[in-house]
Amino acid sequence: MTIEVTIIGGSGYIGGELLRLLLIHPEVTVKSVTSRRLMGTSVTMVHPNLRKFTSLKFQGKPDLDCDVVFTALPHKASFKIVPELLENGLKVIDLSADYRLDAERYAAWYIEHPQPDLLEKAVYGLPELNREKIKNATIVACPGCMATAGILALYPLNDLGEDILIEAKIGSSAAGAKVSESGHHPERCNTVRAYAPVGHRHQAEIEMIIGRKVKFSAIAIDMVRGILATAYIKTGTKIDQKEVWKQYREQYKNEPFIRLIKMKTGLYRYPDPKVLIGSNFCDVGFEIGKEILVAFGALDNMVKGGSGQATQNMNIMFGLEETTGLLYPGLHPA
Amino acid sequence: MTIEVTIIGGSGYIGGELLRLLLIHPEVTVKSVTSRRLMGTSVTMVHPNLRKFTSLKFQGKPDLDCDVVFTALPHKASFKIVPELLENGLKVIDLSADYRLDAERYAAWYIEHPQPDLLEKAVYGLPELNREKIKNATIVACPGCMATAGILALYPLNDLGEDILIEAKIGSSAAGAKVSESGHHPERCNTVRAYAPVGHRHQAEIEMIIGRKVKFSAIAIDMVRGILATAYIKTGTKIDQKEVWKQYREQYKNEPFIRLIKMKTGLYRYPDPKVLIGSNFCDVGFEIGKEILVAFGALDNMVKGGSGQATQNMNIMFGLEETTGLLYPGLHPA
Amino acid sequence: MVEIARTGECPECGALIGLKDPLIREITTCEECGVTLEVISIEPLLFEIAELEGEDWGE
Repeated sequence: MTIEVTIIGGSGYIGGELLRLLLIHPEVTVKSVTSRRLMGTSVTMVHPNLRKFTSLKFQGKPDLDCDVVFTALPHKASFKIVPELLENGLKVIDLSADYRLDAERYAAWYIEHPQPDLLEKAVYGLPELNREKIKNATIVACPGCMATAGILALYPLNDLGEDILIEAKIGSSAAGAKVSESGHHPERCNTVRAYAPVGHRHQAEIEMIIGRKVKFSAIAIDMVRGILATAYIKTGTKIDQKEVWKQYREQYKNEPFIRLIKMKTGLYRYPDPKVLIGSNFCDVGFEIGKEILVAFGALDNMVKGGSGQATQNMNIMFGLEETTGLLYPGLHPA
Repeated sequence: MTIEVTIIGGSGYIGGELLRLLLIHPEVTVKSVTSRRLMGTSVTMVHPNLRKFTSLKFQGKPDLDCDVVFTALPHKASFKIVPELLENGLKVIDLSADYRLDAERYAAWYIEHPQPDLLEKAVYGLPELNREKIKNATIVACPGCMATAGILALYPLNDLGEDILIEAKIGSSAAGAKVSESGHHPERCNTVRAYAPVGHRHQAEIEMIIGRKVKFSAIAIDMVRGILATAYIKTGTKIDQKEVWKQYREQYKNEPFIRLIKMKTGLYRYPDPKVLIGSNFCDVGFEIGKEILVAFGALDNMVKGGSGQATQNMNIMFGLEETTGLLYPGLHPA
Repeated sequence: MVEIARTGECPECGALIGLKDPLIREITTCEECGVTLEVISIEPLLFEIAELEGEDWGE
């Protein structure tokens, strides 16, 4: 079984990471990669880590004689292409925010969704929660990177109450390849920048999935890859630790890419993206205080928070073993 | 064919990187990992990136019922064990500096070598130059990380003359897992530390292989993984660029892990470890000035400069396709 | 005689721990939460968190 893949929007970091994973995926052939801006340029000019792995050049038009299309475009750009892809009978895995929310939430955060019928068909691409639906989906909307970390940290917990604050610490690669003042090295290095203390759109995804209001804040820190989401849940009473362990174990015991981390010893006692660089794992853990439960979710925003999760969804959609081409340990130290 | 492997000295960064590569190597089973200091402790306590990949614990004694032993011990510690391993009919891949130099050079840089007969048998483990010898070797001495970068940059060049200066810029992981003043984060971050401007032992390896005297200097920079060796060769006259390309191409045209990088455009025009993190490639390149030829060698000190090269040697010694379990693109950005 | 592994519950995190031929006062570690445990009963297999001198870990 060889899955023929086309990537629309391959010049960015997520496009590059998709290529890194798919070019060495045992069941995949990458047929075409598009970039209007860099049409005719070798892919390795923008993704030099892929030298010797591909001689592909960016194309203006995608080769649609394939099995699945990954769309890795800036937000709102997918609206122009996805309908046509689906009409061509192609499966679509979209990495933008365009089809993630339900119609109601989308309207609340943005505008009326321009393609409500498509939005209805789109499946939220979080395998640990939506595996069955993803199997039969024709369009999968991959979750936001911080939403993935926040949701996976919180989802197993029963008594969440109403007072939840999530703060995501995040690396610079999540802002993408486009140069900007905020990404300028002398300004970005060693910053601890509260760039979205309120109103970040990943909040909507988290609220949609865990079914209650949350406060969400994003802080950029001195890291290229990685997210640590810390969720502070007011519990009012001290919760029993073994009960919380049980809830996490029950939810994640068969999940290949979730690891439960709450250790009494060692340097890495709670989830930490430092040991996840380049891997598709999300490390989840917690700690209990007098009137608070702190839950953690750590991942590599480019892999489990992006291209790795998209590949995991592809594996599920095509009936492959879900870990195919994804079972890599993180680099340590790195 | 399954190769049964034992790692002696598995608690350091090189030991951890060997495990990262060997635990997902399609033809290898890791039978035992030793660490006297951490005997009985789970390997994942020290290598948390390997959680879910192994349940091995560190052993005090190595399990010698295997095919090959990797020795990743501090320098001079291999002397105590290697003879016994060889007598047991085992193949040994040593990552220390104990068997790298010829007797004469070893005496010049250190003391009389305590095991001259063994030193004689040891093969210098640089596949690009020693492939045939490595095939039949029972003991392979893996080169130093900076030596690897310096040698691969210079080796193809014919008219090297007598005036060669090599400066290696190197990351903190090369200093190992042991804590120290020099490795203390507030001191190590953002440093540009000339820690060995003269007299570094990797100079001896480079001189041995390219057969002439060199000046060698090592500078620690703000990086965890990576080496860039810049070699400045006084040529006296302007050399023809095509001639130099030809020399590199002839030497490396069939090498799976060498890439020639000298580009007129793009951000990565010369070799740069930035795009090699986690990969076994050595990127080689050059530039020509009026009276000088500058040659470059870039690699990840933990992979091509250490555990990856050791694995590459294992593949050769056991007749496997040389790239088995090693063909991973570097992470970018990371 | 096949060594039967007895299982008991980690008092810290509730994980199941298997020990072949456990001894009273034997020290072991829970793989899931890394806590050091002491065997306090064989039949049933019961553990107690072993007292360790405080380890300096914080920043």
